[in-house]
Amino acid sequence: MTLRIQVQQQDFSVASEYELLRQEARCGAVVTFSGLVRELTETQLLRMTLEHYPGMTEQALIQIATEAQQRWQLGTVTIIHRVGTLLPNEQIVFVGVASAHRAAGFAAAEFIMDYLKNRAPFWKKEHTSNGEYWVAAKVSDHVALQRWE
Amino acid sequence: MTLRIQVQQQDFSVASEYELLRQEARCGAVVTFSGLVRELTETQLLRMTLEHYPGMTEQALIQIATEAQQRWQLGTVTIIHRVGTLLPNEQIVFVGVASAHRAAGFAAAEFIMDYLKNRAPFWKKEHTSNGEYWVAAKVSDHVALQRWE
Amino acid sequence: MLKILFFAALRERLACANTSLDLQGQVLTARQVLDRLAGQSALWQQHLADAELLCAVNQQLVTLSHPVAAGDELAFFPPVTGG
Amino acid sequence: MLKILFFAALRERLACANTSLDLQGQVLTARQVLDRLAGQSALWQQHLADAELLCAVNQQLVTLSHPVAAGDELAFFPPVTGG
Repeated sequence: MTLRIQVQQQDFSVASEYELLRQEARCGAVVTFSGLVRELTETQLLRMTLEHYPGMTEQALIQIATEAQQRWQLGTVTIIHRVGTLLPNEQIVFVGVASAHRAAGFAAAEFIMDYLKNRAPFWKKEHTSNGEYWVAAKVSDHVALQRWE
Repeated sequence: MTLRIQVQQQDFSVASEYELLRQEARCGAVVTFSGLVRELTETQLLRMTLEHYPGMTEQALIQIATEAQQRWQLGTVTIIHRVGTLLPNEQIVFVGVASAHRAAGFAAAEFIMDYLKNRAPFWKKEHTSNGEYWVAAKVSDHVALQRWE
Repeated sequence: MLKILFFAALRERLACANTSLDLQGQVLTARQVLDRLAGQSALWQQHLADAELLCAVNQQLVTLSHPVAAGDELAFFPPVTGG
Repeated sequence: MLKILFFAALRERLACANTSLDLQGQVLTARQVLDRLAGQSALWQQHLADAELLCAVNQQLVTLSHPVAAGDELAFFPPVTGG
Protein backbone atom coordinates (compact mmCIF):
# COMPACT_ATOMS: atom_id res chain seq x y z
CA MET A 1 0.00 0.00 0.00
CA THR A 2 1.88 2.99 -1.32
CA LEU A 3 0.56 6.50 -1.79
CA ARG A 4 2.01 8.81 -4.42
CA ILE A 5 0.63 12.35 -4.35
CA GLN A 6 2.00 15.21 -6.42
CA VAL A 7 0.82 18.77 -7.06
CA GLN A 8 3.05 20.36 -9.65
CA GLN A 9 3.32 22.88 -12.48
CA GLN A 10 5.24 20.59 -14.83
CA ASP A 11 3.69 17.94 -16.99
CA PHE A 12 3.67 14.27 -15.95
CA SER A 13 4.30 11.06 -17.87
CA VAL A 14 1.47 8.54 -17.88
CA ALA A 15 3.97 6.01 -19.26
CA SER A 16 6.27 6.38 -16.23
CA GLU A 17 3.39 6.39 -13.78
CA TYR A 18 1.98 3.23 -15.33
CA GLU A 19 5.38 1.51 -15.09
CA LEU A 20 5.48 2.24 -11.36
CA LEU A 21 1.92 0.95 -10.88
CA ARG A 22 2.48 -2.31 -12.73
CA GLN A 23 5.50 -3.34 -10.65
CA GLU A 24 3.46 -4.90 -7.85
CA ALA A 25 3.62 -8.65 -8.28
CA ARG A 26 0.30 -9.30 -6.57
CA CYS A 27 -1.66 -6.64 -8.42
CA GLY A 28 -3.14 -7.97 -11.64
CA ALA A 29 -5.13 -4.85 -12.46
CA VAL A 30 -4.10 -1.25 -13.14
CA VAL A 31 -6.78 1.38 -13.75
CA THR A 32 -5.78 4.88 -14.80
CA PHE A 33 -7.71 8.08 -15.35
CA SER A 34 -6.25 11.08 -17.17
CA GLY A 35 -8.00 14.42 -17.41
CA LEU A 36 -7.06 16.73 -20.27
CA VAL A 37 -7.74 20.34 -21.20
CA ARG A 38 -10.37 20.00 -23.88
CA GLU A 39 -11.61 22.36 -26.53
CA LEU A 40 -14.69 24.45 -25.85
CA THR A 41 -17.71 24.16 -28.11
CA GLU A 42 -18.77 27.80 -28.32
CA THR A 43 -15.53 29.73 -28.18
CA GLN A 44 -11.81 29.14 -28.66
CA LEU A 45 -9.89 28.16 -25.55
CA LEU A 46 -6.51 29.87 -25.53
CA ARG A 47 -5.27 28.51 -22.21
CA MET A 48 -6.42 27.54 -18.76
CA THR A 49 -5.01 28.58 -15.41
CA LEU A 50 -5.32 26.39 -12.35
CA GLU A 51 -5.25 28.02 -8.94
CA HIS A 52 -5.02 25.97 -5.76
CA TYR A 53 -4.71 26.31 -2.00
CA PRO A 54 -1.12 25.22 -1.27
CA GLY A 55 -0.89 22.99 1.76
CA MET A 56 -4.58 22.16 1.86
CA THR A 57 -4.45 20.63 -1.62
CA GLU A 58 -1.91 17.97 -0.72
CA GLN A 59 -3.76 17.14 2.51
CA ALA A 60 -7.08 16.82 0.68
CA LEU A 61 -5.58 14.46 -1.91
CA ILE A 62 -3.95 12.33 0.80
CA GLN A 63 -7.26 12.10 2.65
CA ILE A 64 -9.14 11.05 -0.49
CA ALA A 65 -6.55 8.41 -1.43
CA THR A 66 -6.43 7.10 2.14
CA GLU A 67 -10.20 6.81 2.25
CA ALA A 68 -10.08 4.81 -1.00
CA GLN A 69 -7.45 2.50 0.48
CA GLN A 70 -9.71 1.92 3.48
CA ARG A 71 -12.72 1.09 1.33
CA TRP A 72 -11.03 -1.25 -1.15
CA GLN A 73 -8.05 -3.61 -1.22
CA LEU A 74 -5.53 -1.61 -3.20
CA GLY A 75 -1.85 -1.58 -3.99
CA THR A 76 -0.28 1.70 -5.05
CA VAL A 77 -2.52 4.74 -5.47
CA THR A 78 -1.14 7.68 -7.46
CA ILE A 79 -2.70 11.14 -7.74
CA ILE A 80 -0.99 13.89 -9.73
CA HIS A 81 -2.62 17.27 -10.29
CA ARG A 82 -1.12 20.16 -12.19
CA VAL A 83 -1.46 23.85 -11.34
CA GLY A 84 -0.51 27.02 -13.23
CA THR A 85 -0.98 27.60 -16.94
CA LEU A 86 -2.17 24.78 -19.19
CA LEU A 87 -2.73 24.75 -22.96
CA PRO A 88 -5.45 22.85 -24.86
CA ASN A 89 -4.89 19.07 -24.87
CA GLU A 90 -2.40 19.29 -22.00
CA GLN A 91 -2.76 16.86 -19.12
CA ILE A 92 -4.39 18.19 -15.93
CA VAL A 93 -4.82 15.24 -13.61
CA PHE A 94 -3.76 11.60 -13.31
CA VAL A 95 -5.22 8.97 -11.01
CA GLY A 96 -3.74 5.48 -11.07
CA VAL A 97 -4.71 2.49 -8.95
CA ALA A 98 -3.07 -0.95 -8.81
CA SER A 99 -5.20 -3.71 -7.29
CA ALA A 100 -5.57 -7.47 -7.18
CA HIS A 101 -9.10 -7.31 -8.59
CA ARG A 102 -10.38 -5.05 -11.32
CA ALA A 103 -13.66 -4.09 -9.62
CA ALA A 104 -11.75 -2.51 -6.72
CA GLY A 105 -9.47 -0.64 -9.12
CA PHE A 106 -12.32 0.81 -11.17
CA ALA A 107 -14.33 1.78 -8.10
CA ALA A 108 -11.37 3.37 -6.32
CA ALA A 109 -10.24 5.39 -9.34
CA GLU A 110 -13.73 6.75 -9.94
CA PHE A 111 -14.25 7.42 -6.22
CA ILE A 112 -11.00 9.41 -6.09
CA MET A 113 -11.99 11.50 -9.11
CA ASP A 114 -15.49 12.14 -7.75
CA TYR A 115 -14.11 13.29 -4.40
CA LEU A 116 -11.30 15.29 -5.96
CA LYS A 117 -13.85 17.15 -8.10
CA ASN A 118 -15.84 18.14 -5.00
CA ARG A 119 -13.31 18.40 -2.18
CA ALA A 120 -9.85 19.27 -3.45
CA PRO A 121 -9.17 23.04 -3.53
CA PHE A 122 -8.42 23.62 -7.21
CA TRP A 123 -10.08 26.27 -9.38
CA LYS A 124 -9.97 26.50 -13.16
CA LYS A 125 -10.09 29.70 -15.15
CA GLU A 126 -10.58 29.54 -18.89
CA HIS A 127 -8.89 32.18 -21.04
CA THR A 128 -10.86 32.25 -24.28
CA SER A 129 -11.03 34.40 -27.37
CA ASN A 130 -14.11 35.98 -25.72
CA GLY A 131 -12.58 36.71 -22.34
CA GLU A 132 -11.68 35.02 -19.05
CA TYR A 133 -14.14 32.92 -17.09
CA TRP A 134 -13.90 30.98 -13.85
CA VAL A 135 -15.27 27.50 -14.51
CA ALA A 136 -18.55 26.87 -12.66
CA ALA A 137 -18.93 23.80 -10.47
CA LYS A 138 -21.11 21.15 -12.10
CA VAL A 139 -24.20 19.72 -10.46
CA SER A 140 -23.28 16.34 -11.99
CA ASP A 141 -20.11 16.35 -9.88
CA HIS A 142 -22.14 16.77 -6.70
CA VAL A 143 -24.54 14.05 -7.78
CA ALA A 144 -21.60 11.74 -8.49
CA LEU A 145 -20.68 11.80 -4.80
CA GLN A 146 -23.98 10.39 -3.66
CA ARG A 147 -23.33 6.85 -4.83
CA TRP A 148 -20.41 6.57 -2.41
CA GLU A 149 -22.37 7.56 0.69
CA MET B 1 -15.75 7.23 -32.82
CA THR B 2 -12.85 4.96 -33.62
CA LEU B 3 -12.48 1.31 -32.73
CA ARG B 4 -9.05 -0.25 -32.29
CA ILE B 5 -9.11 -4.01 -31.72
CA GLN B 6 -6.01 -6.20 -31.64
CA VAL B 7 -5.41 -9.84 -30.74
CA GLN B 8 -1.70 -10.53 -30.80
CA GLN B 9 1.17 -12.57 -29.38
CA GLN B 10 3.54 -9.63 -28.97
CA ASP B 11 3.46 -7.22 -26.07
CA PHE B 12 1.78 -3.83 -26.34
CA SER B 13 2.79 -0.37 -25.15
CA VAL B 14 0.37 1.36 -22.79
CA ALA B 15 2.33 4.57 -23.42
CA SER B 16 1.68 4.44 -27.19
CA GLU B 17 -1.95 3.46 -26.73
CA TYR B 18 -2.48 6.32 -24.30
CA GLU B 19 -0.92 8.79 -26.74
CA LEU B 20 -3.41 7.70 -29.41
CA LEU B 21 -6.32 8.00 -26.99
CA ARG B 22 -5.44 11.50 -25.79
CA GLN B 23 -5.30 13.01 -29.28
CA GLU B 24 -9.04 13.68 -29.50
CA ALA B 25 -9.58 17.37 -28.92
CA ARG B 26 -13.10 16.98 -27.58
CA CYS B 27 -12.32 14.14 -25.19
CA GLY B 28 -11.24 15.41 -21.78
CA ALA B 29 -11.12 11.99 -20.14
CA VAL B 30 -9.07 8.87 -20.83
CA VAL B 31 -9.68 5.74 -18.74
CA THR B 32 -7.41 2.72 -19.16
CA PHE B 33 -7.42 -0.77 -17.74
CA SER B 34 -4.43 -3.09 -17.91
CA GLY B 35 -4.53 -6.72 -16.84
CA LEU B 36 -1.26 -8.37 -15.84
CA VAL B 37 -0.13 -11.92 -15.15
CA ARG B 38 0.06 -11.95 -11.38
CA GLU B 39 1.80 -14.24 -8.93
CA LEU B 40 -0.13 -17.11 -7.39
CA THR B 41 -0.47 -17.32 -3.63
CA GLU B 42 -0.08 -21.07 -3.13
CA THR B 43 2.36 -22.13 -5.81
CA GLN B 44 4.92 -20.59 -8.13
CA LEU B 45 3.63 -19.53 -11.51
CA LEU B 46 6.19 -20.33 -14.19
CA ARG B 47 4.21 -19.08 -17.18
CA MET B 48 0.72 -18.81 -18.56
CA THR B 49 -0.58 -19.82 -21.96
CA LEU B 50 -3.55 -18.13 -23.54
CA GLU B 51 -5.58 -20.07 -26.08
CA HIS B 52 -8.27 -18.39 -28.16
CA TYR B 53 -10.74 -19.06 -30.97
CA PRO B 54 -9.28 -17.20 -33.96
CA GLY B 55 -11.89 -15.32 -35.90
CA MET B 56 -14.51 -15.45 -33.19
CA THR B 57 -12.26 -13.56 -30.77
CA GLU B 58 -11.99 -10.46 -32.94
CA GLN B 59 -15.73 -10.48 -33.65
CA ALA B 60 -16.57 -10.81 -29.97
CA LEU B 61 -14.32 -7.87 -29.06
CA ILE B 62 -15.78 -5.70 -31.84
CA GLN B 63 -19.30 -6.52 -30.63
CA ILE B 64 -18.45 -5.63 -27.04
CA ALA B 65 -16.78 -2.34 -28.00
CA THR B 66 -19.64 -1.44 -30.35
CA GLU B 67 -22.19 -2.11 -27.64
CA ALA B 68 -20.23 0.19 -25.31
CA GLN B 69 -20.22 2.91 -27.97
CA GLN B 70 -23.99 2.59 -28.28
CA ARG B 71 -24.53 2.87 -24.54
CA TRP B 72 -22.23 5.82 -23.86
CA GLN B 73 -20.89 8.83 -25.72
CA LEU B 74 -17.34 7.77 -26.43
CA GLY B 75 -14.43 8.73 -28.61
CA THR B 76 -11.82 6.08 -29.39
CA VAL B 77 -12.18 2.64 -27.81
CA THR B 78 -9.12 0.38 -27.81
CA ILE B 79 -9.04 -3.30 -26.85
CA ILE B 80 -5.82 -5.31 -27.09
CA HIS B 81 -5.61 -8.90 -25.89
CA ARG B 82 -2.54 -11.10 -26.04
CA VAL B 83 -2.47 -14.82 -26.76
CA GLY B 84 0.29 -17.43 -26.53
CA THR B 85 2.86 -17.70 -23.76
CA LEU B 86 3.05 -15.04 -21.07
CA LEU B 87 5.43 -14.72 -18.12
CA PRO B 88 4.63 -13.38 -14.63
CA ASN B 89 4.06 -9.59 -14.61
CA GLU B 90 3.61 -9.49 -18.39
CA GLN B 91 0.66 -7.57 -19.79
CA ILE B 92 -2.38 -9.61 -20.89
CA VAL B 93 -5.07 -7.13 -21.82
CA PHE B 94 -5.53 -3.41 -22.38
CA VAL B 95 -8.80 -1.49 -22.58
CA GLY B 96 -8.67 2.25 -23.23
CA VAL B 97 -11.57 4.64 -23.61
CA ALA B 98 -11.51 8.34 -24.52
CA SER B 99 -14.66 10.31 -23.69
CA ALA B 100 -15.91 13.82 -23.08
CA HIS B 101 -17.09 12.96 -19.56
CA ARG B 102 -15.35 10.77 -17.04
CA ALA B 103 -18.42 8.83 -15.90
CA ALA B 104 -18.94 7.47 -19.42
CA GLY B 105 -15.28 6.49 -19.69
CA PHE B 106 -15.23 4.63 -16.37
CA ALA B 107 -18.51 2.85 -17.08
CA ALA B 108 -17.53 1.86 -20.62
CA ALA B 109 -14.09 0.52 -19.64
CA GLU B 110 -15.56 -1.59 -16.83
CA PHE B 111 -18.44 -2.76 -19.03
CA ILE B 112 -15.96 -3.87 -21.71
CA MET B 113 -13.86 -5.80 -19.18
CA ASP B 114 -16.93 -7.44 -17.62
CA TYR B 115 -18.21 -8.58 -21.01
CA LEU B 116 -14.78 -9.62 -22.24
CA LYS B 117 -14.38 -11.83 -19.14
CA ASN B 118 -17.66 -13.62 -19.89
CA ARG B 119 -18.05 -13.54 -23.67
CA ALA B 120 -14.70 -13.39 -25.45
CA PRO B 121 -13.27 -16.84 -26.30
CA PHE B 122 -9.96 -16.82 -24.44
CA TRP B 123 -8.77 -19.53 -22.05
CA LYS B 124 -5.89 -19.30 -19.62
CA LYS B 125 -3.71 -22.18 -18.55
CA GLU B 126 -1.33 -21.75 -15.66
CA HIS B 127 1.95 -23.62 -15.73
CA THR B 128 3.10 -23.83 -12.12
CA SER B 129 5.79 -25.59 -10.14
CA ASN B 130 3.02 -28.07 -9.18
CA GLY B 131 1.70 -28.78 -12.68
CA GLU B 132 -0.54 -27.28 -15.34
CA TYR B 133 -4.07 -26.08 -14.64
CA TRP B 134 -6.76 -24.50 -16.77
CA VAL B 135 -8.02 -21.44 -14.93
CA ALA B 136 -11.60 -21.86 -13.71
CA ALA B 137 -14.21 -19.24 -14.56
CA LYS B 138 -15.09 -17.04 -11.59
CA VAL B 139 -18.61 -16.60 -10.26
CA SER B 140 -17.73 -12.96 -9.54
CA ASP B 141 -17.25 -12.43 -13.27
CA HIS B 142 -20.77 -13.68 -13.97
CA VAL B 143 -22.18 -11.54 -11.20
CA ALA B 144 -20.36 -8.50 -12.61
CA LEU B 145 -22.46 -8.73 -15.77
CA GLN B 146 -25.76 -8.30 -13.97
CA ARG B 147 -25.34 -4.62 -13.27
CA TRP B 148 -25.33 -3.91 -17.00
CA GLU B 149 -28.59 -5.68 -17.81
CA MET C 1 -20.57 -31.18 -43.74
CA LEU C 2 -20.82 -29.48 -40.35
CA LYS C 3 -17.47 -28.30 -39.03
CA ILE C 4 -17.08 -28.83 -35.26
CA LEU C 5 -14.38 -27.26 -33.09
CA PHE C 6 -13.32 -27.87 -29.47
CA PHE C 7 -11.20 -25.53 -27.37
CA ALA C 8 -9.08 -25.43 -24.24
CA ALA C 9 -9.72 -28.03 -21.52
CA LEU C 10 -12.41 -29.71 -23.62
CA ARG C 11 -10.04 -30.01 -26.59
CA GLU C 12 -7.45 -31.64 -24.33
CA ARG C 13 -9.90 -34.03 -22.66
CA LEU C 14 -11.32 -35.19 -25.99
CA ALA C 15 -7.83 -35.15 -27.52
CA CYS C 16 -9.53 -33.53 -30.49
CA ALA C 17 -9.38 -29.96 -31.83
CA ASN C 18 -11.86 -30.39 -34.66
CA THR C 19 -14.06 -32.92 -36.35
CA SER C 20 -16.97 -32.90 -38.78
CA LEU C 21 -20.38 -34.44 -39.11
CA ASP C 22 -22.34 -35.27 -42.24
CA LEU C 23 -25.85 -33.99 -41.46
CA GLN C 24 -27.24 -35.47 -44.71
CA GLY C 25 -29.32 -32.40 -45.37
CA GLN C 26 -30.81 -32.28 -41.87
CA VAL C 27 -31.04 -29.21 -39.67
CA LEU C 28 -30.26 -30.13 -36.06
CA THR C 29 -29.97 -28.12 -32.89
CA ALA C 30 -26.54 -27.74 -31.32
CA ARG C 31 -27.81 -29.95 -28.50
CA GLN C 32 -28.71 -32.73 -30.94
CA VAL C 33 -25.22 -32.54 -32.43
CA LEU C 34 -23.76 -32.67 -28.93
CA ASP C 35 -25.81 -35.82 -28.20
CA ARG C 36 -24.61 -37.48 -31.40
CA LEU C 37 -21.00 -36.67 -30.58
CA ALA C 38 -21.46 -37.97 -27.04
CA GLY C 39 -22.56 -41.30 -28.47
CA GLN C 40 -19.13 -41.87 -30.05
CA SER C 41 -17.41 -43.11 -26.89
CA ALA C 42 -17.66 -43.24 -23.11
CA LEU C 43 -14.90 -40.61 -22.93
CA TRP C 44 -16.77 -38.21 -25.20
CA GLN C 45 -20.02 -38.93 -23.37
CA GLN C 46 -18.34 -38.03 -20.08
CA HIS C 47 -16.78 -34.77 -21.20
CA LEU C 48 -19.59 -33.51 -23.43
CA ALA C 49 -22.11 -33.93 -20.60
CA ASP C 50 -20.66 -30.87 -18.84
CA ALA C 51 -23.57 -28.48 -18.26
CA GLU C 52 -21.17 -25.54 -18.20
CA LEU C 53 -20.06 -25.97 -21.81
CA LEU C 54 -20.59 -22.96 -24.05
CA CYS C 55 -21.52 -23.18 -27.69
CA ALA C 56 -20.92 -20.93 -30.71
CA VAL C 57 -22.42 -21.21 -34.17
CA ASN C 58 -20.53 -19.40 -36.91
CA GLN C 59 -18.44 -17.69 -34.24
CA GLN C 60 -21.38 -16.25 -32.30
CA LEU C 61 -22.24 -17.40 -28.78
CA VAL C 62 -25.64 -19.15 -28.87
CA THR C 63 -27.68 -21.46 -26.68
CA LEU C 64 -27.84 -25.19 -27.39
CA SER C 65 -31.27 -24.80 -28.98
CA HIS C 66 -29.68 -22.94 -31.91
CA PRO C 67 -30.06 -24.72 -35.30
CA VAL C 68 -27.08 -25.83 -37.36
CA ALA C 69 -26.87 -27.10 -40.93
CA ALA C 70 -24.22 -28.16 -43.44
CA GLY C 71 -21.63 -25.45 -43.96
CA ASP C 72 -21.96 -24.06 -40.43
CA GLU C 73 -19.11 -23.88 -37.96
CA LEU C 74 -20.11 -25.19 -34.53
CA ALA C 75 -17.81 -24.86 -31.52
CA PHE C 76 -17.99 -26.20 -27.97
CA PHE C 77 -15.79 -24.90 -25.19
CA PRO C 78 -15.55 -24.39 -21.42
CA PRO C 79 -16.48 -21.05 -19.80
CA VAL C 80 -14.04 -18.41 -21.03
CA THR C 81 -11.26 -17.10 -18.78
CA GLY C 82 -9.53 -14.31 -20.66
CA GLY C 83 -8.89 -10.74 -19.58
CA MET D 1 -4.61 37.00 15.12
CA LEU D 2 -6.81 34.91 12.84
CA LYS D 3 -5.36 34.44 9.37
CA ILE D 4 -7.99 34.62 6.61
CA LEU D 5 -7.49 33.54 2.99
CA PHE D 6 -9.61 33.98 -0.14
CA PHE D 7 -9.23 32.03 -3.38
CA ALA D 8 -10.14 32.11 -7.05
CA ALA D 9 -13.19 34.17 -8.12
CA LEU D 10 -13.77 35.33 -4.54
CA ARG D 11 -10.17 36.55 -4.26
CA GLU D 12 -10.59 38.50 -7.50
CA ARG D 13 -13.96 40.01 -6.54
CA LEU D 14 -12.70 41.15 -3.14
CA ALA D 15 -9.35 42.13 -4.67
CA CYS D 16 -7.86 40.48 -1.60
CA ALA D 17 -5.90 37.25 -1.21
CA ASN D 18 -5.53 37.36 2.57
CA THR D 19 -6.31 39.45 5.58
CA SER D 20 -6.37 38.96 9.35
CA LEU D 21 -8.66 39.64 12.23
CA ASP D 22 -7.84 40.30 15.86
CA LEU D 23 -10.30 38.11 17.78
CA GLN D 24 -9.19 39.58 21.13
CA GLY D 25 -9.27 36.17 22.77
CA GLN D 26 -12.74 35.29 21.50
CA VAL D 27 -13.73 32.04 19.86
CA LEU D 28 -16.10 32.70 16.95
CA THR D 29 -17.74 30.48 14.37
CA ALA D 30 -16.62 30.81 10.77
CA ARG D 31 -20.04 32.31 10.05
CA GLN D 32 -19.51 35.04 12.66
CA VAL D 33 -16.16 35.88 11.08
CA LEU D 34 -17.82 36.00 7.66
CA ASP D 35 -20.42 38.44 9.02
CA ARG D 36 -17.74 40.68 10.49
CA LEU D 37 -15.85 40.72 7.20
CA ALA D 38 -19.05 41.46 5.29
CA GLY D 39 -19.51 44.55 7.43
CA GLN D 40 -16.33 46.09 6.04
CA SER D 41 -17.85 47.37 2.80
CA ALA D 42 -20.81 47.01 0.44
CA LEU D 43 -18.54 45.13 -1.98
CA TRP D 44 -17.49 42.60 0.63
CA GLN D 45 -21.06 42.30 1.86
CA GLN D 46 -22.18 41.48 -1.66
CA HIS D 47 -19.56 38.84 -2.41
CA LEU D 48 -19.40 37.19 1.00
CA ALA D 49 -23.18 36.64 1.00
CA ASP D 50 -22.79 33.87 -1.61
CA ALA D 51 -24.48 30.79 -0.12
CA GLU D 52 -22.27 28.53 -2.25
CA LEU D 53 -19.02 29.63 -0.58
CA LEU D 54 -16.97 26.86 0.99
CA CYS D 55 -14.97 27.23 4.15
CA ALA D 56 -11.82 25.55 5.48
CA VAL D 57 -10.31 25.84 8.94
CA ASN D 58 -6.67 24.87 9.21
CA GLN D 59 -6.86 23.46 5.68
CA GLN D 60 -9.79 21.12 6.37
CA LEU D 61 -13.20 21.64 4.77
CA VAL D 62 -15.72 22.47 7.51
CA THR D 63 -19.19 23.96 7.80
CA LEU D 64 -19.69 27.61 8.80
CA SER D 65 -20.60 26.55 12.34
CA HIS D 66 -16.99 25.48 12.95
CA PRO D 67 -15.20 27.47 15.69
CA VAL D 68 -12.06 29.49 15.02
CA ALA D 69 -9.64 31.14 17.39
CA ALA D 70 -6.40 33.13 17.28
CA GLY D 71 -3.68 31.21 15.41
CA ASP D 72 -6.13 29.39 13.14
CA GLU D 73 -6.08 29.66 9.36
CA LEU D 74 -9.54 30.30 7.94
CA ALA D 75 -10.23 30.20 4.20
CA PHE D 76 -13.26 31.06 2.09
CA PHE D 77 -13.58 30.04 -1.55
CA PRO D 78 -16.06 29.19 -4.31
CA PRO D 79 -16.99 25.57 -5.10
CA VAL D 80 -13.89 23.78 -6.35
CA THR D 81 -13.44 22.95 -10.04
CA GLY D 82 -10.27 20.90 -10.35
CA GLY D 83 -9.77 17.52 -11.94
